Amino acid sequence: MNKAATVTIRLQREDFDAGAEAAQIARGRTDVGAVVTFAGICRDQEAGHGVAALTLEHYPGMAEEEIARHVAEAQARWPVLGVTVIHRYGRLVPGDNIVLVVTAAAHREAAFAAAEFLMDYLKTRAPFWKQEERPDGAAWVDAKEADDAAAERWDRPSERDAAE
Amino acid sequence: MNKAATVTIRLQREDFDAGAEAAQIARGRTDVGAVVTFAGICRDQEAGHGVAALTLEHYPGMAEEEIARHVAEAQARWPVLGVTVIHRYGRLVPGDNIVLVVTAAAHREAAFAAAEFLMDYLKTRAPFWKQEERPDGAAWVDAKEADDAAAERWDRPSERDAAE
Amino acid sequence: MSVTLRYFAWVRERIGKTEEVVDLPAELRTVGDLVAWLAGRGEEYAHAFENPKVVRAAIDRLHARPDAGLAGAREIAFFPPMTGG
Amino acid sequence: MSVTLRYFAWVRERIGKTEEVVDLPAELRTVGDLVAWLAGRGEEYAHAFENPKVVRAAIDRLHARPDAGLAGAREIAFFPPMTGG
Repeated sequence: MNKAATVTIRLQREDFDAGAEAAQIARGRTDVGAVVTFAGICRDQEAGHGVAALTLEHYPGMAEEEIARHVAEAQARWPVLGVTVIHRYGRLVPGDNIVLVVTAAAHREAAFAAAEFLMDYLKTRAPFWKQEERPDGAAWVDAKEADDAAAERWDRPSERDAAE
Repeated sequence: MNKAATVTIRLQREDFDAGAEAAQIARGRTDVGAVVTFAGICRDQEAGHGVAALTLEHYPGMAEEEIARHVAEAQARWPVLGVTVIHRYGRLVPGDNIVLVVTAAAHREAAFAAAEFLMDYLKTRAPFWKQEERPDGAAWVDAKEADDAAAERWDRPSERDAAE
Repeated sequence: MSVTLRYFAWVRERIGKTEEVVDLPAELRTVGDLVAWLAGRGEEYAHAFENPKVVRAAIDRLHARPDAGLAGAREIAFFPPMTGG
Repeated sequence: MSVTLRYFAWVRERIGKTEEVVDLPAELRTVGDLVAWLAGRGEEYAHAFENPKVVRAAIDRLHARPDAGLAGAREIAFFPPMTGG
């Protein structure tokens, strides 16, 4: 049975069940041949220092809208049959889930490409900021040049027009 | 807690639980920051014809060894902390799981690359053959040139030496 | 023109506010103009915008470059480079 | 030299056997030599190997090209291009 593409976007303080979300995206349909799931998890070490916890701040309203714009962009670029993005905020400790991207498509190429595209953009364009609890105190995480470069390989989405 | 990389390879007739396998790979460790899960699912349409069922034949012994060689190659290329590959054989109907690849790493680049690499090689180098039940009878699936091209982007693994 | 300004992460910490409503002088035409004006409002603002190239902006929840126009804006946000995902 | 030959998918169907043990003539040196010899063993083999470029081989569970040597081989498999995953 073929159905329209399903899109789910959630920002939440609570944990998510990556497996259940991935199972949900293909349930009851037989046109999905590939499901790619990316789960981002809080680590206890980053760039050589310990991390006791992360606090994720976000811009409510803009975060949902920005993710929705990138999901729409992914749908325009690849024939995806379903996309789920869940991003947590608040305080997380090592081992906790941070972010989930699930993409479903007929074939693996589209599912992999859309998932990587969405993760690259979530890292660099979605309005979230991580503060780490380090041994020497709390510190905001610096943006990584590697993440900027990863996002740039997909070209830039349009920004608000320059002043006329 | 950091641990050695965990590798799981299974060929089985039974279904698998993709979510449970993905959860297992990061359980009890806090050095994993990224888990990528690929699930390949039987579709009811391929290249314009209906598919009532797939039967997967494999070469027991060689299939496990070939997958193990590719997992070792993925570990040599990227800093993966865990890899799980499960491939089913036997008769499958649309909606059934076919193949699972789970990769875990500190960062997303390695996890995505290793998962795509393994899928490309499973498609073209692992000794499995699909026979489809089509409206006009059973037919062996032809290898896709697109899959060969996808595998070639990773370069070729060494083959048995030519006759001396 | 009255707009809501919102601050996030270390921009918020340095300014010491999550948001405020301000009347913008008519001569401010771009995001860059607004940043320069804010930086002159006191030590905490000067600190937040000490390196204006680092601070990002959004107008009505869309990313905006320094040369983006302010006309019609209702909510303008300032924040560091994003580190989500 | 006695080796086990294994056949899979439509190669198996055309030959009508999953495996067999054969004594290889000493003059066969490569996989390609073996394919040419097998193709002469009867109609079913000729059919299986009618397009030798399509049929793939493995020697002792390792992919082997047509110019791969047979020396020391214990198990040689023939099969179509793989379609797993």
